[in-house]
Amino acid sequence: MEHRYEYKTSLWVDWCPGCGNFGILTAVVKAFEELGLDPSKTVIVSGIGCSGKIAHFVNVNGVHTLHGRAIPFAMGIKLANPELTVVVHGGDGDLLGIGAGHFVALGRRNLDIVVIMHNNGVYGLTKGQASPTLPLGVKTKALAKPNIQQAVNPILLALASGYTFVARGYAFEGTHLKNLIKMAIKHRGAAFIDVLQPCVTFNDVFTAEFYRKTIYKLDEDPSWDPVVRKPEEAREKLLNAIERSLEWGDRIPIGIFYVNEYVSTFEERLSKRLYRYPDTNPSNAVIEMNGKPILSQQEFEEIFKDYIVNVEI
Amino acid sequence: MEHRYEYKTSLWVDWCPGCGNFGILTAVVKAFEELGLDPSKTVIVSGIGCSGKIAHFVNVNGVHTLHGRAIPFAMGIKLANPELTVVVHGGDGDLLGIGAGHFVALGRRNLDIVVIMHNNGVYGLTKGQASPTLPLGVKTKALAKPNIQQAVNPILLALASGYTFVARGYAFEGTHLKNLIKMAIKHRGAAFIDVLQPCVTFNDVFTAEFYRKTIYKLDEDPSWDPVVRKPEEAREKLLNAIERSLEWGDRIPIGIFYVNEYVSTFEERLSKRLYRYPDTNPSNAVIEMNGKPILSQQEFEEIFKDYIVNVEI
Amino acid sequence: MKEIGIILGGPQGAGLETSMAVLGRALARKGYGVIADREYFSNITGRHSYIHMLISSTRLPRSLRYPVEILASIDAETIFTHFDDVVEKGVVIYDENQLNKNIDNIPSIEDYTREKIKTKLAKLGVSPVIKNVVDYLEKERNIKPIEIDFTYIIKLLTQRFKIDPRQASRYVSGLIVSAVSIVIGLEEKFVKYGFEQQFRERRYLIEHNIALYELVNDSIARFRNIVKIDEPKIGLNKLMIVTGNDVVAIAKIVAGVRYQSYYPITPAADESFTIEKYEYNEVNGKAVGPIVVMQTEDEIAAICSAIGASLSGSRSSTATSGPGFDLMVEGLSFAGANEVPVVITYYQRGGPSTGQPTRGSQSDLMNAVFAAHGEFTRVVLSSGDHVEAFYDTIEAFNIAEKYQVPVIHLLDKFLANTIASIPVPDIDKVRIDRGKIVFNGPSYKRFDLSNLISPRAYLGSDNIVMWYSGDEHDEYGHIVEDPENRLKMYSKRIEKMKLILEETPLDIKMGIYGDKNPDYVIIGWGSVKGVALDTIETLSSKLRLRYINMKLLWPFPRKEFLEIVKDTPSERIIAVEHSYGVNIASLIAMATGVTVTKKIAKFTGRPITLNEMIEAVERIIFKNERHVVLSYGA
Amino acid sequence: MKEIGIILGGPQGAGLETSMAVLGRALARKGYGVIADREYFSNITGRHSYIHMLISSTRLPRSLRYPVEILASIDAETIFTHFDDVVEKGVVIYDENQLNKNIDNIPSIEDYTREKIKTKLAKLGVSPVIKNVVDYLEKERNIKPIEIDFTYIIKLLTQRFKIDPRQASRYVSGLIVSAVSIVIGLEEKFVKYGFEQQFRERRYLIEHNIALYELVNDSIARFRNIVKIDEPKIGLNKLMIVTGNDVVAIAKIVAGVRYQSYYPITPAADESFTIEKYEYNEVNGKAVGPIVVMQTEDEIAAICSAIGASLSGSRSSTATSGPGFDLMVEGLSFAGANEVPVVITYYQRGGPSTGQPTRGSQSDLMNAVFAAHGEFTRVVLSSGDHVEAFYDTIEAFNIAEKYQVPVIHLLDKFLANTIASIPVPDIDKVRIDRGKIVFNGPSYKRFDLSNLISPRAYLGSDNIVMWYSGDEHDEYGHIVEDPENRLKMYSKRIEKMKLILEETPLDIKMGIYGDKNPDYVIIGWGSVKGVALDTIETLSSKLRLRYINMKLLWPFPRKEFLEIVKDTPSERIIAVEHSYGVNIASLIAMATGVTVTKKIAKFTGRPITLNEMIEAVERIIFKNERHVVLSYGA
Ligand SMILES: Cc1ncc(C[n+]2csc(CCOP(=O)(O)OP(=O)(O)O)c2C)c(N)n1
Ligand SMILES: Cc1ncc(C[n+]2csc(CCOP(=O)(O)OP(=O)(O)O)c2C)c(N)n1
Ligand code: SF4
Ligand code: SF4
Ligand SMILES: [Mg+2]
Ligand SMILES: [Mg+2]
Repeated sequence: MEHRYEYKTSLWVDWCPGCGNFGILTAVVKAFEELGLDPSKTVIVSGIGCSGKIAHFVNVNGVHTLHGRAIPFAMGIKLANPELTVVVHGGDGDLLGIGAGHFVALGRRNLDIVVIMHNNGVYGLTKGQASPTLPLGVKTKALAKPNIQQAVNPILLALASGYTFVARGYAFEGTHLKNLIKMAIKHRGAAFIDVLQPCVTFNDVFTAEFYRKTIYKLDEDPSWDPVVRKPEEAREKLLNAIERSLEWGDRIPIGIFYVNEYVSTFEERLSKRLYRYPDTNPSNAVIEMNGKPILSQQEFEEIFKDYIVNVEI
Repeated sequence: MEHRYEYKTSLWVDWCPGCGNFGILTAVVKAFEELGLDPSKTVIVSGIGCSGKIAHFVNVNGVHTLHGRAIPFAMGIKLANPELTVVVHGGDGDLLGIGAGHFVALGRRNLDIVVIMHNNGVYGLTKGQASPTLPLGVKTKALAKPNIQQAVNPILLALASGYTFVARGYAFEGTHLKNLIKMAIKHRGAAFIDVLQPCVTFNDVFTAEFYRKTIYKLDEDPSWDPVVRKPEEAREKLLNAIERSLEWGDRIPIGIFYVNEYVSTFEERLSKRLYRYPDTNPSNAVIEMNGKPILSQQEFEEIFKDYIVNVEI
Repeated sequence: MKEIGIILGGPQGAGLETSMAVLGRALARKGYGVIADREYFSNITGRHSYIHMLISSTRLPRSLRYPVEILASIDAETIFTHFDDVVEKGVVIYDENQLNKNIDNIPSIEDYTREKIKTKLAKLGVSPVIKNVVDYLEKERNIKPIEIDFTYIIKLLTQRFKIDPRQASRYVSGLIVSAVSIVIGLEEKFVKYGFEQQFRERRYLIEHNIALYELVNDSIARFRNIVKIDEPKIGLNKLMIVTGNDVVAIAKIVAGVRYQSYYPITPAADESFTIEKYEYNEVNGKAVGPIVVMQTEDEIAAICSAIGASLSGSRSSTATSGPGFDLMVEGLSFAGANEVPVVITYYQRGGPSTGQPTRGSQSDLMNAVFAAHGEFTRVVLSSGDHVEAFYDTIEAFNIAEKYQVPVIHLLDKFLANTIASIPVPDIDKVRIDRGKIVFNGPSYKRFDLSNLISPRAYLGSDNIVMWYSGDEHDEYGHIVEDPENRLKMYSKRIEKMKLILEETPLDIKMGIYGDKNPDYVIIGWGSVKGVALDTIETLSSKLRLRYINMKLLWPFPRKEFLEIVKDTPSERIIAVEHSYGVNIASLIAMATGVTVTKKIAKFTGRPITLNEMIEAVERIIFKNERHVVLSYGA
Repeated sequence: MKEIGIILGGPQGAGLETSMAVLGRALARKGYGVIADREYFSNITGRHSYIHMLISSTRLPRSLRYPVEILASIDAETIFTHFDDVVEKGVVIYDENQLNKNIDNIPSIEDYTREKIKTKLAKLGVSPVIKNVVDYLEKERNIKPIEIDFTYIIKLLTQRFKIDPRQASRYVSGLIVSAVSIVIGLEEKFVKYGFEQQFRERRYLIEHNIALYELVNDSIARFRNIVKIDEPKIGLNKLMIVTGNDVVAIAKIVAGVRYQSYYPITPAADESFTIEKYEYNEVNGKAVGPIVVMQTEDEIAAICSAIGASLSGSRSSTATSGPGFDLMVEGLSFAGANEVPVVITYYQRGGPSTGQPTRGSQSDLMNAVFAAHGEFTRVVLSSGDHVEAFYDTIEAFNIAEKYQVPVIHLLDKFLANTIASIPVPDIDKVRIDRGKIVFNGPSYKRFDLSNLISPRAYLGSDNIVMWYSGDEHDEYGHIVEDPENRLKMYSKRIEKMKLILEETPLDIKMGIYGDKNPDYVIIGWGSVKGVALDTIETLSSKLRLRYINMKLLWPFPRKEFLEIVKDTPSERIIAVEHSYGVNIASLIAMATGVTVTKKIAKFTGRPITLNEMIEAVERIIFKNERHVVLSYGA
């Protein structure tokens, strides 16, 4: 019989009552539970922001990193131990503002990690400044003046960057979101989920009420098939996804935009050139024996012979 | 009669003989000349790399900044003095590797500056490592092993980020490139030109010969109209541009992908909320008179009255 | 009483900041001096926050102290957290609906803290339930409990004004203000003034809060004047009530900043918002601005764009705290290499890493002085209080432009978030010095070597073309690797330090207070000033003490420092800092050879209070301790 | 001769690095000691670059000196740049096709340098044309001109082997190697060995270059042995020929690094390429690796991913130089706050900003020691030469893991790019200490406070769950703001420094050389070691000198340092560094109170050579100078 884990820590969750993050937390916990993930083999890597605190609330390994840098931390964790399930949580400011460079770079690598973005349109923890997903001209209550920067489109950016699983969820569509998370975890390659997350304290424009009226599920349309089923379809499916990604306002699609498993993952690429990887990997490779290096003097000289000159006497 | 400037400095240009950068330099100089730009009102802001040195070779103001940071420097320069013509030059590593976050942010702002990317597929000045535009699996001569990261598509990323003028040129199509540069400078808003630039020393895959065979001009097709001529067209033209941006390999399009002048520039947005901007701006606003602040004691107290309490005696 | 200490506590989000502002203005209106520190978690709603305040009838107070006379609590957590901080004969104000609250049923208390409090209560034989704590305070400590039925009063209010019950919570801050005012005997008209100032833009709130005041008054009228504050005799007819963030923002505007970049970060961001509020102003037909206040994508862009704006001729600055400063270091070295005047306002908070984002510290001194590769001139200036911060902010720009160097104005969270009553700044005292600027012709050399300060032209100046490069460059700004040019250019940039040391007046370098023939010299910088001055004053009857408030931290004013301590053996020097290492001592050792061995350190994130500082100094002087670590305060 | 100094010069891209490698191996094969510094511009093709080399028949040389016996030039610029560096009776090798070259027709010379050389030649009455310079050298300086027709020889070669004339230029490096070998009397078989090793993978190049050697020999046979090097008597039968980058890379592999991240930057990147070359190896069926070598998108990702890999249990490191380190500072503070073992190999180059990217410096000491906000333990370790760099690299990982701290291994461009002959490292001397690791059950506390070092588990360890946070945290790693917890956790992290100072053996802290009762003590660190040791040796007949090579720079080994200098008055201590400020003196003052007032500084980006160092020491000791600034070398 399978061992059951407790996927929530006992800490008090200090988000504002009504915050969309609660919905995300529940979905994550549920998804982990249903996948039966081993907490000791699972890592949540989070950035700094209200969203980033989630690492403490889930009872798997948690690495609560620096603002904007969760992706590179996650990359090191995953590359060193490819056996781990690594899930990144970040705010929209975290991932698409200060961390946008890493966000793009992860797409290029198609490393097998999941990125879940808590998209609340604001910098929550610093008290409500406009985040990169807040549209131009919008004035939330925390802003003195309407937003002067355009929004970046997270789905489009993810598609342009090369993510091979791109989806959008909504914090208060629990089951739907939980399913997206499960699929993203099962997906081989870089997965991105843009989660619409009401911030009750600072964002009075993109509220639960707003989303209730505007969101619709992509898979309600039976003809919507975002999955690349043979490599030749990739271009067309990508273009379909891009076209859909432009929808915003009256009707906001949630669900899967694009899935392509025909792109090699970074781990696969590495294993092609790095013998024994990923089975032997940085976290389990033997590097010492009884406090000594694994190489003997003679073996050392053998390996580095190109640097050694035997004096001709 | 118009005053004629000398647009090249007398410095020795220390790029490798045959480098595509020479073509770019010539096109820039020609474009500036034909536009009759006043060198003292023009600024080239460049990053670090072979490409970055261009700031020294053109006889307009040159700010040769930090690796990856030309865009934020340019932003400060332009916002403080919106009268200046500001042109950013950066390498592909500079703009899309370390600087990708700023690249995305500029699109969101649609600030009226031009970004010219010297796209050579390598980190030139550090001796030929793979840059973010080198496709997966390509092994140039400077690489020990085939490239393990996917390429980012600069045109697609620019479109996704919100640039309102997006084009591609080729270093050795001088007149074509010069014309692109002129149009980009005249464009109101953030303009991006991806310039294919052979690196003769490190990139033996994307060579002049390769490009000679593969590039074609978008405007050879009379039906290609990348310009948004009314706001409603924006979506369709964007999707067209995105579709074209996916072309690479046998046939590589150069020319204009997308132009949209219906998006407000950052300067316009600012001027809506900042009275007198851009005519009065950080570089010309009066801040002192005879070594004293412009505010008298009484004026100071008037402006900051919210902080002042008159004691009721 | 001459002075009253108060703690106002409640959950984050309940409006304590508003209470602080209202009360501050109300008290100032009557002519009291006020200072108030705000302590809060890195959290938006629910964690424990509090205001620690001192009101004085005789002066503008400059430090806080424990115990306090009044503990005013919105919630049970406040009582558990602070019951021990109230002086005998003080009062505790609380909501009677909390009486049965057990500490185990308060999830917002951290486990660590809960255990600590439970242990403490257990030792006192008090079970961890509010009513028992209140009982204990009344019986064992002679503290007067003032019980208010918050729920009932607010219900009356919401009914009277037909306020949506979901809005009820926003009145708690006014309730607490009212209660405190009543207890200290502040007349209604002043409280009303406070509300009026605060809610200027939402007039209905003024009306509601005044009604609320009356309801509270009805409820606790019998406690009026129970801890009465004396009539004020400070004698100023105008006061400024500002936080540190505000005073710096205002000073930047006076200084002529026209480009301010920032990426949101506690406790720096509020400065930028205040500047933004005043981004354009007109007075007497005179334009003040426009100021471009730019929220960038990160701190790297913040510093780089600020440098860019400076190159275009703008007075330009950015504001951040530790994590953001770390990201600015490469940009700082560019500014150094290119002799760019730019001001970085650096508010220290608890580190390392994200650390304690909403708590104070002075642990970044060495980072401010030494971070960045390569050698070049930077200036690090610190301010001891709100008044200094005002003038120093302006001086920071003057130094930056006069010497064409980056200036780091090193402040901290204590200053940033502390509200203080200060005299209105004297604008006549302010000078603006933009340094050597030229507008001459075509053969311009930006880095002319004939003088340590090369005349500066702006990008965009007519008929001038110039180059900047982070690479080593010649006089024109073009890359040059020649070793002889390197030697000259590198030296030029560094040797400005001497010039700065020569030309900067003593009062920008340091402030010297207290006895001229001291038994002991206390040395500190920044936020230590107020408490240090109060300490030497308090102890003046038994000890001759002097306080040196170091302001110019880099380049370090070695000569003047040595002059001042020349008659004081180094064992009689005490350094004090909100840090573990008391790093000013290291800087002094390095720059002057003087080894300071007596240290007072505090690094819990909470400010040093007068009571602990006095005790620490006495322990060092009378008990021969060398290193005192303080930790008072929740 | 016992020792010969050589300069090989030519344009960047002409293959001088290859010449250096071939010649180095060839000489080592015969049993000579070699050291060679490579000087080059931040440029890919065309700017002047040169190799400055010393060959010794009696020892493994450790410093360079001017003047040299041989100047071998590929182009005219080399002659103009270095004609003054050749000793009387030395030789100058040049291409006769350059004879008519006028300095004004060499665009690659920087204007500043050109003017300087023209002035110098004018003073000597020599017109700036190669043939006049060569004439001058022959007549006035008794230097033998060795003229070779490069064009002709290479034409013969390309004809013989039907080489595409566009490939001709790649043979210049072999030509120059051949010429030098002939002049110093190195037998053909050794030169052949050098070519064989170098061109192992392109055998045709071996054949061509041997033929080339013969052609050169035909052309200048009459000069064979004209500056003959003595037969070697060093007595080692194996030598390693490595650059600093290589030796560190090799040591990292031996240490067990399994994750190395980097973002390309001079002069650090080559280290990563060497590791990549050995990313997986098998010997005796034993797997060494795999090592993940990761080119990240920037240095922020480099440090953050290295920290991540460390959390997963990998020995993990990154390598960079100043600009990159600046960007790593926030990550460094995270590592400090979370007690993460990670090694940052920091190769200093000329700053500030982009500075002199391909030139050397030691100007980042303070940055390495103090950058980052908040206080925490970091270790800064430096190495004096290639041999030390090998063992210290391994020690850096041991310290990092034993104390769970970030370690900065502070090296520089001089070491990175200098090729040296060293004894083969003794693997038996190497220890690997991974520190306290646990694999125990569910109630694991990553930051257990019961000891300064909390047992470490890796992410992924069975049945263990843990948390990390950049926020202040409790023993489990969860955010906690309680002041008492703060005090304990913050102190714990800092107090490891004491432990490190107690437990680290003296030889990791410092090396002590020379006279036990010295008249003067010279203090330096890193790349100063070789030239300092040669200086004290050279001067030993007239002066009793001691050299202290500081290795553990932070925490500073105060106790041992004071012990060593206790009999030396501070006026008899001389500090030397490749910087303006000689900042080690500041660090010493800060950490020990000892004020070093005598300083030798060089900051042109070129290394301190023996001749200047000797002169500087003499000026200080005999002429009472306090501060000597060196600047020799093009
Ligand atoms: C380098 C750095 N800059 C700034 C901050 C301050 N900061 C903390 S949280 C935050 C933004 C949070 O916004 P977002 O990422 O959208 O997360 P949310 O709180 O909305 O979940 C910022 C800017 C920081 N911690 N580090
Ligand atoms: C912060 C920092 N990291 C690394 C470097 C080293 N560096 C100099 S140029 C360069 C890359 C150049 O590549 P690219 O931007 O494509 O320009 P190119 O030389 O190809 O024109 C790098 C990584 C640097 N100068 N600064
Ligand atoms: S501020 Fe917004 S995002 Fe943060 S916890 Fe509160 S509701 Fe949630
Ligand atoms: S390395 Fe490449 S990009 Fe750089 S100058 Fe040479 S050819 Fe041009
Ligand atoms: Mg957010
Ligand atoms: Mg490039």
